[in-house]
Amino acid sequence: MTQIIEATQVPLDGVTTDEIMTVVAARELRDGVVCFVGIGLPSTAANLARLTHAPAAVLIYESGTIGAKPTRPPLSIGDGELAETADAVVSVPEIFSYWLQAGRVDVGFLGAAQVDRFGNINTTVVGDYEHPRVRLPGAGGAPEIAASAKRTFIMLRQTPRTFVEHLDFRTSVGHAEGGDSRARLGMTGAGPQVVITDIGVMRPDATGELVLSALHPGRTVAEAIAATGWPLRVADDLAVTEPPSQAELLVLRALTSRP
Amino acid sequence: MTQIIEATQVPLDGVTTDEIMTVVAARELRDGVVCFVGIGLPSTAANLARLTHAPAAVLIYESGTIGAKPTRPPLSIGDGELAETADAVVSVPEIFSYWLQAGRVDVGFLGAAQVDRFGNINTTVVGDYEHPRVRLPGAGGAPEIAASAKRTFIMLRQTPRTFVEHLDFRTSVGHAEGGDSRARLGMTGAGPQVVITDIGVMRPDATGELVLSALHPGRTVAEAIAATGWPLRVADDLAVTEPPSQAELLVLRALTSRP
Amino acid sequence: MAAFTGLAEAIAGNVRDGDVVALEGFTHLIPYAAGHEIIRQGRRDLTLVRMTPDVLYDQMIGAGCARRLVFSWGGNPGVGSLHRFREAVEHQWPVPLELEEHSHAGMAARYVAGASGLPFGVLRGYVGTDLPAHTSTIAPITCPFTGEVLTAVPALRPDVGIIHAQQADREGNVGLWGIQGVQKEVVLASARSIVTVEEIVDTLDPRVTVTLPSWVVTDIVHVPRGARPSYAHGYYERDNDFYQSWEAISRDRDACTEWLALHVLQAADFAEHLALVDQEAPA
Amino acid sequence: MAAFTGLAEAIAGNVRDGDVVALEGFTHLIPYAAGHEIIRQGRRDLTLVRMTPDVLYDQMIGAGCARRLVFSWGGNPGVGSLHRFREAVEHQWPVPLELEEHSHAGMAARYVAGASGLPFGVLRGYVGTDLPAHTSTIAPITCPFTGEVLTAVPALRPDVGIIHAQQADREGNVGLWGIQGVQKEVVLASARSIVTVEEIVDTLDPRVTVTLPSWVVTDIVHVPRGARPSYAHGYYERDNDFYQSWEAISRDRDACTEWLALHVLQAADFAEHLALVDQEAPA
Repeated sequence: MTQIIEATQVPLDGVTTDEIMTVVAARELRDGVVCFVGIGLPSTAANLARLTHAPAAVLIYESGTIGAKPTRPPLSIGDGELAETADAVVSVPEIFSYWLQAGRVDVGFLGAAQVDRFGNINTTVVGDYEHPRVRLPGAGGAPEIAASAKRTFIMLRQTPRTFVEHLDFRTSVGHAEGGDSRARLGMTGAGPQVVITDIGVMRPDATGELVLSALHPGRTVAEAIAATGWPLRVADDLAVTEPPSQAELLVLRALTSRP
Repeated sequence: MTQIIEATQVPLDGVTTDEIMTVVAARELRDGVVCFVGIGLPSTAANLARLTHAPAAVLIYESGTIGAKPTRPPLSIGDGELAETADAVVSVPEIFSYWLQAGRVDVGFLGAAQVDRFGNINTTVVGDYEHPRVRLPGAGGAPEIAASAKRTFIMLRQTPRTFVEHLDFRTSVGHAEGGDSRARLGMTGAGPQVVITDIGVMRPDATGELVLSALHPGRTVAEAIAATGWPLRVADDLAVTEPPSQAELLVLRALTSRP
Repeated sequence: MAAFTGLAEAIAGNVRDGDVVALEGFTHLIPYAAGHEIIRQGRRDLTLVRMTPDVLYDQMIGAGCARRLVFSWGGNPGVGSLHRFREAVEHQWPVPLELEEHSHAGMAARYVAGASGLPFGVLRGYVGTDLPAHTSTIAPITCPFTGEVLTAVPALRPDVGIIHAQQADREGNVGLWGIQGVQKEVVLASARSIVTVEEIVDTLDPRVTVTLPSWVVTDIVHVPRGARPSYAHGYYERDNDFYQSWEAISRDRDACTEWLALHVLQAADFAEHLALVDQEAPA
Repeated sequence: MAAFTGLAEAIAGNVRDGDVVALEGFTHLIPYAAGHEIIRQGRRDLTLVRMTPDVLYDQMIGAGCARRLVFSWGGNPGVGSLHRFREAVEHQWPVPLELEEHSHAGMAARYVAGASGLPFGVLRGYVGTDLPAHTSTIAPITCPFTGEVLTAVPALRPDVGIIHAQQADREGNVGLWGIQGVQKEVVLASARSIVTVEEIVDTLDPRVTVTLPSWVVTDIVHVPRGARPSYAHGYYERDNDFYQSWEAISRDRDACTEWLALHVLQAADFAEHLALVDQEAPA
């Protein structure tokens, strides 16, 4: 289903932060992209892209469904509709070996509890590993998505507790310690290309450090800096995110409101 | 299909050497055995067993068919009927990893161009490897069947050119150099338990050396010794093979005569 | 050949205190009935293995069955935390829970190695992360041809592998379809196995994509809806409402204990459990 | 996305002199039409890769396409020797043929490693045999957990992987069923791929057990009976008579050359080849 998206301005009143993050993420996906999708906002964003400007996007879920075309965002990674609408259903070992590890995934989406300035990610613990303050779900597919997808996108809300100077645990590697440190780890993928937050968008500079490159409408540089645990650098050509168009919001809301 | 086999004596006139080898091999298979079957006489023997005393025998072909129940001996390892009658069809990598290598096969059948006194096998070349007199088909599945099947059975015609003092090439390991040399190679299976020829049957002694343990009706120890390239030892309790029963021959001939 | 038996007998016969037990299911075909029976039989000191411990393992951990967890992602998918898992790790309640933590790709490679009779599997993984510092079952391995350094993980070989599947035929061949997860691998990697099935049929459905021959399965048990609140493709859908309701039930230690007492321990079997949850479900 | 094209274009566009080319098929779905087109286009110095080189590779070797063979079993299944293969090895005719010789388990592990983006695969194999002394692509590898020594083999990564399959849909998704062999692995391990299919359909058959999404295939070509004398499960059976007749055709160097000239080189395409062999077949 291809739709022409008109860049109609809609008032941002009533647009949720989830919605703007999802729309911005969807726009980053080109048509035909092969996307390894996590559950939640990434799955919604990838499906929004598929239903608007990227009808040929291929969605791969770690449950083994290749080319899934769900009509509503699945609650879990393994919902039955994913298998029913997929071009192929393979085993979980195969999805990680023949598909992700082999470098067939263009974009891997990652969420995070903490991210550092080089886009390294923690989804394991807050506090000490042996005596954690908060035990998080753990690695899941993230370390190998981070290593083997050609590019990764990160989505999370921006606060000083999530954008930290030092991770409590490095679950997945972004640009490592910057420079050529990621390449020296032997990773086949290029690492994080964009971090999408509720405040704006960050992209790595040549050293791999995340730099604020766009603000969502109504947000300020001061907010972004205050919500970042390291001295955040701001791009010279800082942009303002194009607000969600009416078409984007219509499709997104139709997608998320399905029973 | 279970059949009661009566040990009816039939005249050996008209019984071919292929038939006696096949019948003797079939008798070695117990009901319920999981058998990794090569094409030719082993496949015929396994199917004869399945159609007589071993209805629950599970036949695995290296083409990936598990529990195949062909109505006629397939010409090739990958005939369509194998897939049609199988309990499961899996990929070739899976048949070798999840099934053979994991130790799930009770009996592996091996053919050979040359066999030595310890049941080591050559199916690669006659003569020098770089300048062979006869280039044979090569290893196929044999080295890993020989290593990982719990037991192996070998079937081949006995001549001084096939039962040799020294193999021109060791393609698959039997009892290696005898004694505990096979175990020291780390092999999980127990190696050759029986060698069935057109003259008789050999079984390994405690050191792994093949000893003539039975003669087919009408064959002599002198013939067996003359057809063996090493000084063949003969069991004290040398037996004579029970001739094929009428029931065995009937089923075998029905099996091999199917169009 | 697989034996057809009852669930209580299958669990009693295969699962012992201290065993390494893997109840697998990647969202789909999770063997809830078997897990509840393990709780009901009061098994203790289990090492629970699973890629995606979710609500079933939260229940088993909350019930005190587990001493150790081997896993790659522990959460209530799309809902949030596993509170019983967190309380066991953060506050050692009801008993301390040791963790052996991997990634999905690593766990999958471990099951494949186990099913393949290999001592280890190889992957591009873990490099540059903090996981190897905390998990002893991760080691570097060098390609003998290219010199490249990759990662090795040891085979998983549970004492017991437990899955749910849609069907078994009368010979005990098991068939499943839809999302396959590591259902085949866990059965083939384990010393013993239990498969609960929705239905016993004369002939497996043509939709079956994974067949486990009878002779690789230890026990088969007919347990209709045995995966609920997970789902069985072609039979019933995932009970997403229950997964969401678990958030509230499991937040409070006592509320969860009470829920387990009423819905699992005091239910004679899984059918009685289902009757109870059906009765409580929103209309 | 896969491109739909003609066979001559697909071969000309993907297969160059000196390439590493794997035409796979484990008895089933052997891409004869594609192999004949390679002969017809006069490709030279190819490294041919295949687990089970049979009559098709005998034809290609006899036609002088190959400089090197990477394989595990070379024979005419159930019939006997491959005489062109033997003559190339024993008498360097029409050109010398280098061999890189493995076992089936090793070749399968090599394809799996190639499809998985790993530099090597691991197996229990080759130990105690003479293969490692003659094949440089076999090396010991030690389990970092148990100290056990196993065998490593390098990944296969052909320049071109070629298979036949039953169907492609109009988007170019390829579906096959029956004996799967390493059909999926060879396509995923290769830099480029060609799939010839029996039929182009609106919707893949429900019997399909292996699907290759359009975006992992380079070129798709509609070639009915493109696997003959091999077979396509559900379409036509193996022509066992032809396999048996190849024994006589191939024994003699000149007879074989003449057969190739008449049946392959002088046939405009595979349809013309089929018309010729149909006409010659015993009634």
